[in-house]
Amino acid sequence: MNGMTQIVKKVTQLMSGLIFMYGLYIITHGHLTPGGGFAGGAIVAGGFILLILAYGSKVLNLRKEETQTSITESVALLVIVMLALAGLFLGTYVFFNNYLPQGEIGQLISAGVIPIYNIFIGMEVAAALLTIFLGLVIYKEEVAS
Amino acid sequence: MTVYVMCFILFLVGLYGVLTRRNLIKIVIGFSIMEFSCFLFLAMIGYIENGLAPILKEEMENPVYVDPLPQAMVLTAIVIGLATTAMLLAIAIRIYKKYGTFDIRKVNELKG
Amino acid sequence: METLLSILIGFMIIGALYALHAKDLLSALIAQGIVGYGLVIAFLNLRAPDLAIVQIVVETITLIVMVAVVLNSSREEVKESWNRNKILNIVTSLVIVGFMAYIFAFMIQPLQPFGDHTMRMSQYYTQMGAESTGAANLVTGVLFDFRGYDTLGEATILFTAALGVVTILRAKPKKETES
Amino acid sequence: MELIPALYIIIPLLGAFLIPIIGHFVKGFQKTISVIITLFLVFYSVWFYIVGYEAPAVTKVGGWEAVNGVPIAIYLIYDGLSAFIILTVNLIAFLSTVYAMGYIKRFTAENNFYALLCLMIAGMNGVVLSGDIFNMYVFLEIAVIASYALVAFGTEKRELEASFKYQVLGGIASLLILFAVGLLYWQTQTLNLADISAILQYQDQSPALIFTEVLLIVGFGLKEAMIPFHAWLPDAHSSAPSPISAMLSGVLIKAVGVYALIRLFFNIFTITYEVSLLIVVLGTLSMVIGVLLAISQWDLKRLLAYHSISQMGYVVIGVGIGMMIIFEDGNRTVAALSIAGGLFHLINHAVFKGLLFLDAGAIEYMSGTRNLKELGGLSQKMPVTSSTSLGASLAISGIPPFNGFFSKLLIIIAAVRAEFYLLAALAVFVNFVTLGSFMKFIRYAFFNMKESKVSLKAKKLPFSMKFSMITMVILCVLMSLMVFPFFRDILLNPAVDVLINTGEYATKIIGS
Repeated sequence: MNGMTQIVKKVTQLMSGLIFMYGLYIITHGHLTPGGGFAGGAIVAGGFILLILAYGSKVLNLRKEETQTSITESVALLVIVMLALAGLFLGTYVFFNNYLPQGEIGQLISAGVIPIYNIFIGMEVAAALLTIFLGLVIYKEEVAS
Repeated sequence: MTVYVMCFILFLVGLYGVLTRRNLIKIVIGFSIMEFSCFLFLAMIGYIENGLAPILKEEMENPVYVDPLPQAMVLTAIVIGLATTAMLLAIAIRIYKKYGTFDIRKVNELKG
Repeated sequence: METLLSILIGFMIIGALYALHAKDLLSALIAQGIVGYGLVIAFLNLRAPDLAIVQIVVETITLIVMVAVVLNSSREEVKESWNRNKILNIVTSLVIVGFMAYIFAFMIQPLQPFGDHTMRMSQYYTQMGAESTGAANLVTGVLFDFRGYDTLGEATILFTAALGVVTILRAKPKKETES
Repeated sequence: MELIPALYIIIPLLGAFLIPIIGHFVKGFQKTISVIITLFLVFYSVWFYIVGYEAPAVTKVGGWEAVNGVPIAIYLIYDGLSAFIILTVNLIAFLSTVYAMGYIKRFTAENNFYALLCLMIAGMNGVVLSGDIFNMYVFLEIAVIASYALVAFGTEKRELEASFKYQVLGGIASLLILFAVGLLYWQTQTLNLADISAILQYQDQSPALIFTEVLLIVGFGLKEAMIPFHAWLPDAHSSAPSPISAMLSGVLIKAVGVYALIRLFFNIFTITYEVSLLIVVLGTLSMVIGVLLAISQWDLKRLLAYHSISQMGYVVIGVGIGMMIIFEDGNRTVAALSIAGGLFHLINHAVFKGLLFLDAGAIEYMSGTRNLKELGGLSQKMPVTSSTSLGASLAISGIPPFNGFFSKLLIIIAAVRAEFYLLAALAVFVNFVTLGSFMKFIRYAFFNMKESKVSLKAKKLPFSMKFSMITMVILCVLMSLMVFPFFRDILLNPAVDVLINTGEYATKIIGS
């Protein structure tokens, strides 16, 4: 897949750093400000998509990237399920229990297990959207051409 | 009340689009319009006149918050809508590759 | 507030109708964008910032994917001629939409009007949400703690969709049959 | 150990997430893990019946107790009816997975197949267990999106088209259900099923509630392919790979369609005359028109798909008659009999229809074609498949030693005792038309000796396919024992009691 012109590449280079920063901010501050795992993950995926579109790359490492994203996706989901099940192992027999200390409300480290969920849900959403986009791009390159 | 009726009209416009359009992409567009009207309907149910956005701030005395539950439902439904649209588009491309057209009248090899 | 929203939805309906009848697929996608981003404005007016962020990002990504799909295939719409039965079925669909809208309007009369929604299940989310979950953002508190099981199902749906897209778009569906 | 119903969802989900990771490095891992998971789920669902059942096991996800009477967490309800449906789902899932081990060798991306299958099982278990209407919608979406991808697994021309049409109609149904969930939340301000039923018992039938019920009937009717909404079923079930069409026809339309209708219209909404009449009429229409459409079919899987519609009509009639009697509060034994007949036919249909689709897959695997005209004289070449499909055809057309006969008998007796003579006559008529149609299948596929021009593509049927076909035909005979009182009290009656005393659902769950 061939990339775009030099101008687009330079602009993307400058912007994608900001996009990732903003996405990570939205994910980590999910429990304080509006946003959260879903919105932040989608923004991070948008950043990656921008890079892939601007720079383009050969089908081979696109496919390698796709396997990586689908593996990160499964790992993130496994961690979420383990987090949910951790309540069972801590002897509370409760599924999806918020067992970490809450801390006081306005702070960054405050809402017990929720920020951790946010981070892994963000990872999972970003990896899923990226897998879908890569699936389409690989199909366009390989099968349609 | 007119807001809810117009939201239902948007739902019917989407349903009209899905049932009558012959182009696969138009059907997917009609589909996402139906989804948007469902999200809007759910979000409107939870709205409370001059309520606040459900973000806690310290300096409120006894704040009236908008209902957070429909918002959580809509957030889940938006991602479900994204998942269904992605699946529909994947199949639409493959059908275009095999049948050569997006026109649903030509895409009916199944008979009986 | 209600008049502002109904004007906004009016524009969204016009955008939707144009999207369904546009000749060129790309302009249809742009018109679908009207509806999507109109929804973002509606969410902001309905005091739902979380939804506005998610909707704007998801709408952009859907638009990117749809434009990629359309550019990879054909842009022109299926030819439709303005003959007599086309006007006929437009009239019938208008009648059906009007009738269904009347039934809906009649049906929602006794329900709570727009704006004064009484809370039963979620009044405890707002009251005890802060101290029991510790999250300042109540919607995240509801999403990840009170109804965390829904969010697990939610993440699984995205996982299924990613798997499904990869399965449908794989290049070689069947191994060469050995016999 | 307090029975944890959440395992029904967590175990298949863990399996589905592990498969893409480990299956990437270890070949053959995905087959073994899926079979182990489904086998464990079968034992787990049978274990519930061994341990015995007193009150519904309510799991409050997240440990949130009800705050002064209003439940705020998502409840997982594991009572008699859900246990019965979960037993059906996991039994057919296990047998289809074993069958798929041999059948799916021909396709690439086996990892994705088994992961999507585990996700479909998790989705169906999630729908059956959830006591929260929005949660039911989310898990319904998981099961249905996984089935969209599995229907288009072979990415041939026909499968893509069938999957697209199935997706459009399924999507419309899901959006109608989402709209109905919004309306329900607007009227009752709560999502918990038991709470909704507690509120609705005091409210009278407002027009908004009737509109919501109509939306739900249309939405779940579309999922269950009742007659006016059946357009997608023949395409989707005939072009899917065989273990998947066995799962779709066998359990997906039941766990997602009929179960939701039964749970909502018996336990949640108060039963009204119009709703029960509508359900009985739709059931009769599906029964009669389904079989009439099936006669003229020559493609084997399309014939079986149309028969699914008509057999589901039997289940809906059995349940509809029970609903009608409960509304008129006639004698409850006839209502219990008809609901027992409906549920018994539900599990019977899951087994023999699943077996018929697996036979069709075996025939296609060996001969490469599904058209009855091109088949012929397969009985010597494929002894196992011919005997199992003979058994399954006898079971579906209600011949005594097999289970189909007894469940149809219960429904017809209940219809007669409830003075629905027309329904009983139609049921008997449809039964004989089904018999004729399946005799045509047996004659053309297996005994048409003289012009048997079919050349066998594969040499031998893999053992895993034979294993599940033989177990299923044994099940077809064994399950006819469920008519006798001893087995009925264990298996059928807990489910029937849940449906008969409609009001107790709320008190049992909110009270606990």
